[in-house]
Parts: sequence; C-alpha cells; structure tokens
Amino acid sequence: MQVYKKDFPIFSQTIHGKPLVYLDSSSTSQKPSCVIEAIAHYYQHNYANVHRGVYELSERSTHLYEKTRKKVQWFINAAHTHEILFTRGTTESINLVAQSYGRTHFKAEDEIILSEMEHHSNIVPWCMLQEQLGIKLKIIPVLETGELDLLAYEKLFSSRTKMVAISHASNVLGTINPLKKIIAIAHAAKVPVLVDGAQAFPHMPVDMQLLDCDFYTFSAHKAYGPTGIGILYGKTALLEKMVPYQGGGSMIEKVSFKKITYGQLPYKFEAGTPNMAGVVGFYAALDYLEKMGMKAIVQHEQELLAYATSKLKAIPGVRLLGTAPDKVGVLSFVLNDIHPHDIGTILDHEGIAIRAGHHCAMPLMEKYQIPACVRLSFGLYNSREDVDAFVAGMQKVHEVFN
Amino acid sequence: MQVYKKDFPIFSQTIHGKPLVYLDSSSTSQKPSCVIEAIAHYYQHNYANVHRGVYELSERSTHLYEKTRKKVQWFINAAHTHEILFTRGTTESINLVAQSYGRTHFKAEDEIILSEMEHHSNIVPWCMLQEQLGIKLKIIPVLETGELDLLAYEKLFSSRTKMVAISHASNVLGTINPLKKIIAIAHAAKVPVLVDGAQAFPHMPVDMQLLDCDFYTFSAHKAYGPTGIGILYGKTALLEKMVPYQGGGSMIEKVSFKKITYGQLPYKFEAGTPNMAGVVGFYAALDYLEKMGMKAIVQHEQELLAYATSKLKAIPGVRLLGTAPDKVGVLSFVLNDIHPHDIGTILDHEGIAIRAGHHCAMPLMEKYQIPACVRLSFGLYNSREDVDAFVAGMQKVHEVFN
Amino acid sequence: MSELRELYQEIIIDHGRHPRNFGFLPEATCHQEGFNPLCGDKIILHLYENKDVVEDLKFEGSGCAISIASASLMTECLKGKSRNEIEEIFNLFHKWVTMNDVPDEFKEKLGKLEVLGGVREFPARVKCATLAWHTLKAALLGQNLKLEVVE
Amino acid sequence: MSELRELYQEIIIDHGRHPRNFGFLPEATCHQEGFNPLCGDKIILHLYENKDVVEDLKFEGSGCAISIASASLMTECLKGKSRNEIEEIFNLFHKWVTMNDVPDEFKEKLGKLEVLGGVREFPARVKCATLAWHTLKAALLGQNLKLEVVE
Ligand SMILES: Cc1ncc(COP(=O)(O)O)c(C=O)c1O
Ligand SMILES: Cc1ncc(COP(=O)(O)O)c(C=O)c1O
Repeated sequence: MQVYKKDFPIFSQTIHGKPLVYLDSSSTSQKPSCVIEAIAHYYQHNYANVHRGVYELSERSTHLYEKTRKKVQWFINAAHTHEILFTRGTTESINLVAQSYGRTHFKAEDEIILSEMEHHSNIVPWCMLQEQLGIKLKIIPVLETGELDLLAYEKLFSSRTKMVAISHASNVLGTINPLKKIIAIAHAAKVPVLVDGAQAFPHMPVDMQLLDCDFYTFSAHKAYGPTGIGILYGKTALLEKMVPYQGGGSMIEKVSFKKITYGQLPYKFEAGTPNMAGVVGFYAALDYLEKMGMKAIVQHEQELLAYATSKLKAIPGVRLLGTAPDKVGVLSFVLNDIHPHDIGTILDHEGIAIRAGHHCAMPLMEKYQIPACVRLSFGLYNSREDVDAFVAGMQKVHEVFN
Repeated sequence: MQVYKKDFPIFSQTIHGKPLVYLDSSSTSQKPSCVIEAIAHYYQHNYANVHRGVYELSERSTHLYEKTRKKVQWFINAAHTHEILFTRGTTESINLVAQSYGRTHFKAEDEIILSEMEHHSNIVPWCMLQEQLGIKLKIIPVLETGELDLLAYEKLFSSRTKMVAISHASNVLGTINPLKKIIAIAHAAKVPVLVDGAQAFPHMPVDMQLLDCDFYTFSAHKAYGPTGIGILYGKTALLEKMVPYQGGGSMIEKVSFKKITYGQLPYKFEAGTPNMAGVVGFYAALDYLEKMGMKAIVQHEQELLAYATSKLKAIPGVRLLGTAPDKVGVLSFVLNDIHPHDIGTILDHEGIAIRAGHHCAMPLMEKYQIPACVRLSFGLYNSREDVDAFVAGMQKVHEVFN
Repeated sequence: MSELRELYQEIIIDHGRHPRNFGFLPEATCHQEGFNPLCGDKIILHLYENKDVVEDLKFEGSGCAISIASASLMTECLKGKSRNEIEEIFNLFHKWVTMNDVPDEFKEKLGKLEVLGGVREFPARVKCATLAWHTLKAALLGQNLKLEVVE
Repeated sequence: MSELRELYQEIIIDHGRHPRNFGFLPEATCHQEGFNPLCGDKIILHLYENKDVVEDLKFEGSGCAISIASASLMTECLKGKSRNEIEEIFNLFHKWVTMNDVPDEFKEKLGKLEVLGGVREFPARVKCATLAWHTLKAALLGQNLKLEVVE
C-alpha cells in the first residue's frame, strides 16, 4: 500500500526539511496525478460550456460532464442519474435541502432531529431555518464512547418530526453511525433522512439502495477529487416536489418576467455555468478509487487505524475522544494541559500535518468540555511509517514542554 | 495580437480537420497555459484546506487564497479586501444578493427594476422573490438599437423601488450600458444598484470607485480563469447588514444548537470548504490580464468588433441584433429563414464554434420576435483570420441551403 | 462536406422550408406540446385518433430544419397508421438515428424517414430529429403534459 | 529545532502554564472579550482605568501557550501605564511580532515582551500572540464589542 504515495505528487517534497507526513485527510485529501492531469487535459483539449453549444467542444464537454454523473450514480448505486446533483460541496448540498425542501415542507414548531456530533455544516443550515421558520431542533446525545444514544433517538420522534439529518461518520470521533437502523426508525415514523456522508464516502462502500436514505451528500475534495464540487443525491420523488434553490441559466424551461417554468431534474438544481473542470476531475478521482478497490482501501485504512490507536494509547497523558468499535480512520485526542495548537506547531516543524481546533464541531467540544483537540486522519496514501513519525513527533512535544 | 493564441493550448488542435476558430467567449473563455499550470502546481505542491490548519501547507494555501482576494480588490479598485466574496459564479452571486439582501429588506409590493436585456441569471432570482415575497418587477425596455430606454427607466422609480439590477454589458446585444448615469439616478432615489458584470469584466476596465455601484458580480470562467469561481463585490455597509446566505464551516463565530453568532466579512458569506484551486487559478488569470494590459485588450477587441461588424453586414440576408455605438465584442444575428442551429452545425463542421439559441435571454428573444439567434463573441485570442474563417463558413451555409 | 450533405439532404431542406401537414387540426382528439429548453425548438402536435388509428395529424411550431423536417416527414408517414404500427416505427426510427450498425432492413421499413439517419454523426442534433417523435409518444400515452426533451 | 526553541522559550512555557494576573477584576471599568473563531482561543480582559492610566488589568480565557503567555506578559508589562505609553508599546509590539529586520532598540523598549518575537517565523501563530493585544485595543477604543481577530 506504501506505493500509493507515489501517485500523489505532493509527497515528493519536504516540509521544514522533513518528508511530508499528511494526517489531515478528513479536512481535505491530497490529489493523485491522474486527477490533476484530467483537469489540465480538459482545459487543454475539450473545454467549452456544457449543455448549450451545437459545436464539437461543447459536445465533448457535455459528454464528460454527464459521464461523471453516471459514474457517481454507479458508484453510490443510485436508481437514476437525475438523482445525482452537482453542488459546490457538502455544505452547499445541505443548505440546498434545508432551504429548498425545508421552506416548502416545514412550518413553525416542526421538529428536525440532528445529533450532537454533527459538523457545523449540518447544524447551521438548520439553525438558520430555526430563525427563519421557527422550527425546533432535537438533538441525539453522544455517549461517552462517541456512539449515538439510540434509545434517546427513538424518543425524540413526535408527530411534528419532519426530518432527520445525521452524519454517516463523525469528523472528530470517527464513529460510523448505524444508519440502517437510524433510517429504519425514521421511515417507520414516515420521516425522511438526510445523510451527511462527507467523512464516509471515500472510506467505505456507500450504497443508496442498501441505505435507503432520502438524501445523501459528500464533497469531492475529501475524496481525492477537485475543490468546488460536491454531490447531492436525492430520491426522485422528493427532488421533484422541491422548488429550485438558485435561479439562472440552464435550470429553466421558459422565462418571462411574469412566469418561469423550471426545467427537469437534475438541471432544475444546477443554475448557472457549473464547475465543469471540477466535475471532469472528479471522474478521474472516482476512476482512481475504483481501480484501487474499495475493499482494499477499507482494509488498509482499518489496519492503520488499529495500529495508530494502539500507539496513541501508549503515549502518557493522551485522552482519546471516540472509541466506538466501528470507526473510520480518524483519531482525536487531548494531551494533559498542552494546547492542541502548540502540538500542531511542533508537529508541523517535523513535517507532520495534523489539525488542531474545534473541527467545526463546537457542540461536541462543549460536550467533552474541551476548547479544542488534536486530530489525525488517514487517506489511502498513509502508512505505518506516517504513524511512527507522528509518535516520534509527540516525543518532541514532550521535550519542548518539559 | 495574433501571438495571444499561442498562450492557449486549446488552439493547437484541429476540429473536423480544420483549425479551431473559437467564437463563443461570452459563454465561456478558453484558458491560457499559466492558469492551467497554476492549478496543477497548487495541487502538486501547496494543497491543503484554508483558514484552519496550523501547518505549513495550510498556511501556503491560505496565503494563495487570500492573495487572490487582494488581487481582485486591486483589479476592480474596491475599497476593502473584505468586500470581495468568492462565489461559484455570477449566477450564485446574484442569488446570494436576492436572498440575503432581498429577504430582509424587501416586502410584498416592493419593486425591483430590471431590464429587458437581462440574462436569466439576473431575472430568475428576482422572479423567485416575486413568488416568495410578492415583490414586483419593473422592466426597462430595450430600444430597437439595443440600447436601454433611459427615459422610461427614470419613470419606473416609485417610493417602493428597492433595487436596480442591471447588466454592465449585454450577452446578446453587446450593448455597454451607461452605468454611471443609471447608478446616479438610482442613488438619487436612494436605491442600491446591483451590476451583473459577467460580460464586462475581462473586456474593459472595471472600477468600483468610479462606478459607485453597491454590488458587482462576474465569473472567473468568462475571464480566462477556472470554472466554479465567481466574485461578488459588495459595499461594506450593505454586506454587514445582510444575513448569511449559506450556513456551515468557517462562516461562524460560535455555534450551539440554541444560538449561532456569525463571523466577520468576508467569511460570513463563504460557508464550507471553498473552491480553493479555482481561486488560486483565478489569480493566474488576473496576472495574465494584467500583463496583457487592459488597454491593449480593449483596443484589440474593439478593432475586431468593428471589422466583424462590417463583414457581417455585407452578408446578404443578415439581420444584426444590437447596433449600439458602445459595445463589447459580441455580435448576434439572424439569417433569413435559416435556423441558427443549422448555421451552428454547418459552421462547426468548418471548425468554427459559435453559439445558437436563446442565450439565456428569452425575454429579449421575445422582444425581437425570434426564437433564437446566432452569436459570435470575442476573447483576446481572436484575430481577423477568425472573422474571415467565419465569413467563409457563412458561405458554406449558403451553399447547403441553396 | 459529405457528412454534412448526408445530414442536410435535399428532402430535409425541402421539408424544413415547406413542412407538410403544418397547421391546426380542429377535430383533433389530442394536442401535445413538446419543447427543447436548451435550444428553444417547439412542436405542437394535433392528432385525431379513431379506434386506435391515427387518422390525421398536423403540427405547428418552430425550430431548425432538422426538427421541422422530422416533424413533417413523421406526419406524412404516420397518417392512417395504428398504434401498434406507430410504436414499431417509433422504435425503428429511434434506433436508426441514435445507433451505428443498424441492419439494412431498417432502411426499407423506414422509407422516406431514412433520410434523417444523417444526424447519427451529429449527436447534438439527435434531439432535434426526435423532438416530434417524443411529443407523439407523450400524446399517445395520453399524458398530455408538458414535455421536455433533453437527451 | 532552533526556531521552535525560539518560539517556546522557557518564559513563554512558564507564563502559558502559570499565567500572571489571571482572574476577574471586580472594580474594572471595562470588560472586553476577544475571540479567534478559527482556533477557539478566547481572552476576556478586565481593566481598571483612572485618568487615562490603566491602573490594573487582569484576564481570563483559554488558549494555546502563546496566547496565554502573551496575555500574561502584557498584563504584567502594561500595569500602571498611560494610554499614550500603551499605544506606543502596542505599535512596537505589533511590528516586533510581524516584521523582520526591526531595529535592535525595539528589543530594549519591549523588555520581557521581546520573547514573543519568536512567532515571526510562525505566521499561523501571530494571531495567537496578538489576540490579547487586539482585545486591549478594542477595550481602550471603548468599542466594547465582540472582537474577532483573524489576521
Ligand atoms: C450577462 C450575464 N449574466 C450572467 C451570466 C451567468 O454567468 P454564470 O453562468 O457564470 O453564473 C452570464 C453568462 O452566461 C451572462 O452573460
Ligand atoms: C462531517 C462533515 N460534514 C460536512 C463537512 C463540510 O464539507 P465541505 O466543507 O466540503 O462543504 C465536513 C468537512 O469538513 C465534514 O467533516
């Protein structure tokens, strides 16, 4: 698996004279050459606006764009290509659903169920609806292990529950939530479920037919793809009933100042010139993932996680946050009275990139009564050597502070 | 000026065996090598998430990202860097203003002034507010020459007028609107003005202090930059009073389920992981524009426009749409009873890319009583030879249809 | 120029300029609109059906030579045909304009419609050639809804 | 490891662990909160001003070693200073931690505060070193508003 690193040009450099050890893939992943080249090639050979031209370049561009949609459909096993919408990222996808579904389906006092481990992207859009419409948020508590309290979850439902919005995996705790169960409970109450899959997508197989969620979303930039591209999957029946989110070119059927009729799915939700190069580059990322094989990726990352967990536990003073049995390759911790930022700076000096902070999960920090924590997270390019470098870096932290 | 073409790798290919003649820059522009390379270089050497990491790569990334904001500020002469917001494109920028400014400042029966020449991107977002809030749209008519009827404009104002939203240049007629006058009239009535600069930005100097508009927006992909990036300029006083558009990471100060406090400008409007590679690539495009010199670009494109106009007028049966004295390099026309699409297909066969259709300006098509038209539009890489090729192509159209 | 000649055969230019069966059909049992929002082509189909036989059909609308010629040729060819016959021709036609290597017998069965096979080499124009046909299909399925064709 | 040692000097680690003037100041004439939303560092400054002289100041909050040490050293150093003196030190300090090639005389004038110059080599940490200072400035400008420092 060590060989993966060769596919990623970023690793051919040193940082502060040390080989780069990148342990912040939950924040964003590095890009393999094939993705970088696909973007360049597109601009060099096939670039034009999509959906609109009668000329060759525009046809090629449209073909590449729609080919990605098909590939995403295949990858996540969606029933229809028109259920795959291109957005800027997970954040925009969730805002789209909150506004476009929420504004027409929710009213004051209606309730949305979230969890305590959500990323701000799956909190703030709903809080905005709280202010705009007077809806209420019900929060699934997180247990000390970092797992959701499912008993509490079941009790949150009422006749006013209109949506469950929940992450597939936590970006701080690593916990993989038992979605099948969560969704079954919601569906039994006739409540649709939005899944924030930002931390799950490139780290485990994701299957819309198996999950049966109503919306699913993730970001290409966390999945070895370009920035500025995300996916929103939605079931046809729900998407069709939603009003458009943004207005502009290509999402309309007919326009006059008196009346607009909107276009079909998926175009209804793709106003304006899209991030075409982002979409084309994402195809290459999906291709890469396919070639590497999801099974091998999962195995590799799980092995790393186990190795890193044991190493981390052996460091004196470390308190690990999130010890669920089912986790993605994310490890968060605090260390005695040493602030995460100081750890971050010292590790950086060793060429090691980790993240320190609240990780856009302030309510979770609140729950654990910490202002911030250190997080390391894996991509398929990481190796045991990276973990060893991290452990050696922690030794430096110890030296500086003692 | 012919030498410009060498900077754009797309022109090193042939289409249907003929050299590519790209005359669809209004739709989207081709990219110079420096932009393509800047994106690749970023992913290869400096990629990480912005604003969040304490490590080297993240610092570099943040630096490159914010450097672009400064460059845009300088380019359009905005008073503050925090008045420059990164969006996906013009369409998103206008939707942002419509929703974020409109929803808090407009109420039923309030009036917005648009023009008959607007692109759907500057129509549909306001139509959506029409449905959501019950506002009214007032439309500045277009004269036969393709100029705005300014007398009619002045009469559209009432005590309920809350916004003027107008394009800097028309994507069909080419008309450059007399913004200083339009804005002065609006400001005299204490009405803010949003300018859709999508067709103006890379074709003329654009100066926020001179124009004194309240919002200005354009798309990077039409200005030799990457896809998925646009700019929204807004005056501080207005931006500060606006509620955030999307919620998520980095746009917040503090988050709890009960209460959110939002961050400062410009971050308040940049939720989630941005299209960082798009921003970094746009810097290279601005750099390229700067090096070429706005004055030289304007002169080149105006010469081409004059040349092409005279050639086009000499073709029998051509009816030119838009004959304003002050135009950008955009030429639209219809030809007898030959449908624009058929012209497009025949020209494509000659390697010539033009656009045929309604150009996302259905109300304008309505006005001219045509279902569609043919448009050619110039970028700085176009030459007289391109125009000659187009004229020869029109001869083929004639042959096929006679 | 041969592909182009293949596309713009004389008969297509003729039907594009002088569409047959163009106009309103007062006795129609069904009116169906088809629209291509990307290029603005529009077809309104009027058809008079009696006991599963389309005894008459006319169309109105505007569009490029291909879409108008296709509509014109379609109306000529389908007048008097039964639903079953129309379905067969629809399927043949759809394959003919979208697939390569269709058997030669298709050509015979399609008669005059064969001339539209030239769009095969012009993927962007396939939707022009099929607009009238999809409109017809919607009409026969009795959906009578707004139809957009974006292939 | 020398740059790092330069940053984490003993005195910084000491002040970071055992901040001076930490706590509430009941008689304060002004309370000002400063916050860095990107990393969560928070400083609440309490100051007692009398005739343009800051006679006492204390702080509370949480943050990294740099931001806490900087706040601690700042309170030590500014106690009893006049507004004018504070402004001068503020400006010196700001230059000291952000610019290279500052004249040696700065060092003398800054006294103990000089140890914070190590952040110069760590641009991401400058905002930690200046958080308390920007909070102080906001307090003195009497804005008494929520202050975010995102350099
Ligand atoms: C005048 C005008 N406004 C807005 C737009 C929309 O720009 P974008 O598609 O980049 O959002 C365009 C581009 O087609 C345009 O020409
Ligand atoms: C769980 C989770 N949800 C949402 C997001 C937001 O993704 P993006 O910033 O790509 O919109 C992230 C990324 O930080 C995340 O980890």
